[in-house]
Amino acid sequence: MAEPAYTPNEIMTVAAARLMSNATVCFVGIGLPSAAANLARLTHAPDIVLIYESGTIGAKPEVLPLSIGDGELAEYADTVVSVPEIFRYWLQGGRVTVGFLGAAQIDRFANINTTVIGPYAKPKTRLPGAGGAPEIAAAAGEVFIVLRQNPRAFVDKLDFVTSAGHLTGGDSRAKSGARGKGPTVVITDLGVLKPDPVSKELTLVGLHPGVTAEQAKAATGWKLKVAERLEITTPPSAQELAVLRDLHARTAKAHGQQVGEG
Amino acid sequence: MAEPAYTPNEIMTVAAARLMSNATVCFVGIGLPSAAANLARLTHAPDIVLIYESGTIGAKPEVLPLSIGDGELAEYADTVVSVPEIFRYWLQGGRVTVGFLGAAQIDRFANINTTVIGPYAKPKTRLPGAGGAPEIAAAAGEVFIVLRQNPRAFVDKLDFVTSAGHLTGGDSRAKSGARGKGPTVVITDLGVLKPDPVSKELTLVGLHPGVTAEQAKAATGWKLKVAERLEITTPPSAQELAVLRDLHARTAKAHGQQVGEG
Amino acid sequence: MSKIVSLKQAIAENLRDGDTVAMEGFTHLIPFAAGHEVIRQGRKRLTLIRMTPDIIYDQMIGVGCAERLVFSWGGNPGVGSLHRFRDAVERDWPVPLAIEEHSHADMAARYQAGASGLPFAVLRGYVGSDLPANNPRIKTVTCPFSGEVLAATPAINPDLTVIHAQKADRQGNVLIWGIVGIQKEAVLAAKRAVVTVEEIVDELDAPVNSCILPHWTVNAVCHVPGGAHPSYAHGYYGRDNAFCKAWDGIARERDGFRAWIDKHVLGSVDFAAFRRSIARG
Amino acid sequence: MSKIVSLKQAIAENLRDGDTVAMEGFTHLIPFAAGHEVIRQGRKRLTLIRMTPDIIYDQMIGVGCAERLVFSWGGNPGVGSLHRFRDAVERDWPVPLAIEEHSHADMAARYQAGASGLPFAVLRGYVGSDLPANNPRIKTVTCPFSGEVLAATPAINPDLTVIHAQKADRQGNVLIWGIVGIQKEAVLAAKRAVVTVEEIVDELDAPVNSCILPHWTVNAVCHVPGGAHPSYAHGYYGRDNAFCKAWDGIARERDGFRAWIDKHVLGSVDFAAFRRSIARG
Repeated sequence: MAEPAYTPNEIMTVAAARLMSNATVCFVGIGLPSAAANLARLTHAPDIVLIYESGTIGAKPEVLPLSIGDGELAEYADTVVSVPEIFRYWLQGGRVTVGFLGAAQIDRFANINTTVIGPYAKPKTRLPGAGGAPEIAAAAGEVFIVLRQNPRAFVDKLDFVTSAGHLTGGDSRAKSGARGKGPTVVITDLGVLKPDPVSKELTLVGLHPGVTAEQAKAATGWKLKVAERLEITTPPSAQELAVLRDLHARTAKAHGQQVGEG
Repeated sequence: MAEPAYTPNEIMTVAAARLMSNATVCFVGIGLPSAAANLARLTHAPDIVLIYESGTIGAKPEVLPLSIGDGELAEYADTVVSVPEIFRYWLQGGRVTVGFLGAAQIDRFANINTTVIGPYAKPKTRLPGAGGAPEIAAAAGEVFIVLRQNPRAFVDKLDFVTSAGHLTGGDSRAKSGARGKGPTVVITDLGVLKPDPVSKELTLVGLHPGVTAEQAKAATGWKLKVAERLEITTPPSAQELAVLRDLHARTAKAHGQQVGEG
Repeated sequence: MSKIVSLKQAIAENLRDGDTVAMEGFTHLIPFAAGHEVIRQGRKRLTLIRMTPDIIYDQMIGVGCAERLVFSWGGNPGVGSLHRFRDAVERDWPVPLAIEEHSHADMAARYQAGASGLPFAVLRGYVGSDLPANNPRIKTVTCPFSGEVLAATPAINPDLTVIHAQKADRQGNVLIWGIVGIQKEAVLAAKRAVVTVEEIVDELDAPVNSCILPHWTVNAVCHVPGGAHPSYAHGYYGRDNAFCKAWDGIARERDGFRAWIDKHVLGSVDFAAFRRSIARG
Repeated sequence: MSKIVSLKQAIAENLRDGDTVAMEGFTHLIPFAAGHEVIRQGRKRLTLIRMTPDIIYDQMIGVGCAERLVFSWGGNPGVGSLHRFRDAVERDWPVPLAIEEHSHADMAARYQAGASGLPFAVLRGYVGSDLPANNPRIKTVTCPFSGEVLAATPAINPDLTVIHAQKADRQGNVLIWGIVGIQKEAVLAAKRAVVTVEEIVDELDAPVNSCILPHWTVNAVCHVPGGAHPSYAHGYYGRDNAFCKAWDGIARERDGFRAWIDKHVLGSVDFAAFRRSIARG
């Protein structure tokens, strides 16, 4: 059977989904993380527990939510709790095994900026802000990050650290009081990065089929370290692609109309 | 019409009930306070809001609860919240206008002991303990206390201060950080005591019909101050007595059997 | 002395220039109708509080109601930036907007502290983040038992909280279900509270452990069907995603925004008239 | 690998001598069956935690399971004293019982802190009370904003929490309703959790904002109909007030108590057998 064709976004989503297991309790960010987490749920990890910061625990949306508080999330959830409870008992309480985040900017230690481009007091671009990310990054058992790789996103120095990755590297995170392991993997449209075990600097460890290490380096705003052996991502299976495209098609159809009705 | 006969307990309960209004939000202790608060609800204050520490808000029990967490309380409540919520949002949050307490022992400044008789480390009698009382006494807009008057209960010196009344009198409570006014009235089976506006020492201000100030003094373990004019409690009306006796009869009947079934 | 009054009266009686106001809703049940009424009544110098300021705050900021925004995530969910918010922050238009920025976990804890009668909230927060260095209202506190240092932030106690809910009964008891967000805490933390509802019923028929706000915790209840549009009301109507997407274009330029506000919000006597106005286009 | 196991297995696998255990229930849904299983398995040196220790803790204390009790109100509700508890505190029988005493508001806050991953709780508590002077685990903390001094107490994180609930589904998701007390917090604060339930169903049919404990928060679910007797289970059965009153007589003297435990608890293989045993008298 011929390999199915797929887009960079699709392989990024599929690769991220594969990180999830049936035992994962995932605190899901909106957008790419939500697509990947739901793809996992609809393929190999039907028992994954998806938590959204709007208070939905065990969410099983039929279509991808446009926002973190879509009615779709509440409708089929195991339970819906208040926003303070979701952050206190479930995230800070240490019940989340994976925090799944996107980012506007990321640095070599996987610190994240979602606050401002330019100086804080007089920003060039005002981004949405922290949301749940600083505490997800600190409290989840580990953090997966998914974002497209390009020099505007992968920067040498963040304008603002919204959420901690490995801070200044080495043991700086361990000493910081953050409880979780922090970012253990970054999935992009080009490949896979993981923090070096000692320095904690993000290192290219994998590439999607057809992508070169040079392309990944060129898409990175710092001098990207590359592992000696690079794993090549197994291409999306026909089933993975079919489920993902179905999900996106259902979502587009639903969001063309009103969503959230109970 | 001849005055109906009544017991000391009955006039105590009726006198306490009359302190409640339709605008009262009452945090209700079990026993005598609960009987008085429900009598108020069943007579002149149908809109009174009764809160029990088990988390029932707007409880409307058909029979008196035997415990603070009877199913009867949940069955007809406006809503039932968790125990931490009832103490945090509703009591500490300042939503309670009247805290209605009983006591094992009380002193001249209306401080309450429900912890031990004798030394704390080796008590002569171990009482049930604090329960909700210390924070009810501190946070409610004002506190009403109802208990039978005798020298074992009205003592010169408490073995243990569980819950603050007016502490050492004068402005000591105002300086303590307690937010509510503290005890504003103590209703007993003999009469009514109120704190002196300045010294805060409990002063006999009223007697139930047929009771003398000498009797009240003899029932008090300190030299009881007596107001110049003593108000005589209006005897229970036929309606008050009928409703109270009905309530007690229904309660006895229900508690002879199982209660709480939903 | 019914609590059930018109939205116009509720806002007029409960909100003054310079007040601190929280109009909460976590994607679900956002009090759009009430926000429009604030715009119509021309309130100024407000401090707006909300975890997730979105289109309605963009509108209030764009007309110059606000001098300060306290928040943790600002955007048009699933669509993009809030152009009026960014214009105010980046270019002081129409008036400068000071911002006080927290995280969601912090804002939620602050409302809880406010509802709990506590002066501050404690959380494991902001580890490694630049936010505390840019916000003097994020401090630390040391655990007297373990010695751990934790984040501490002040309670939120708005002058007024406004929320939208599904149902109230004739006494003014309010029932919310689905994604209940931070609404209960925001109401209980506030000095005054106004609730708009989809319907007013004889009996709430609420499950025993529902999210209920008893009538004595709110100052006014207003019957405003559809009052959360373009957000949604679980059990009543879905979100109007088309409007949310269209907002991006409406709000992008100052002139277009003003014209839209003048025509549809200020040109309408109430939210029902506004809904008819935007339906006409 | 079902979570649904026998109570005997659940206690054997999750409770060891010397553990800290919370068996919670606020008058409603008290885990009596589980308490009996602890007695049958002969656990010793336990630290028992509960806001409202009542008959089941009186039994566990009376047989010598406990060396320490952490609590805020101890009594037989509506009846009177706990004689075995008093005998242990006042006369060290059968073993000395150390006590650590708080208020309800404090205990609730401590469980919340435990469930929230915080090392301590803050409350406006104990103003003017002698309790802090007699409990080194009640300290103070100063608000870094207002300067107010508030009570601070350490989080509760039991080794094991045991509760009784109405329903679980076959996956082990648990639903509680009515007076939900402190049970959710006690479970979420614990290292391990065991839940006994009235029934196991295919579908919980829970309202959207119910009190649910997902299966991945509990270690074992045990089907024990009537397992809260003589307390009650809202929607299933009422409290057995006759038993609660009779307990006062059973527990008053040491010999009578021991004979009752030997005959009915130790002489029964499980709670169903115990229920038959006391029915026979």
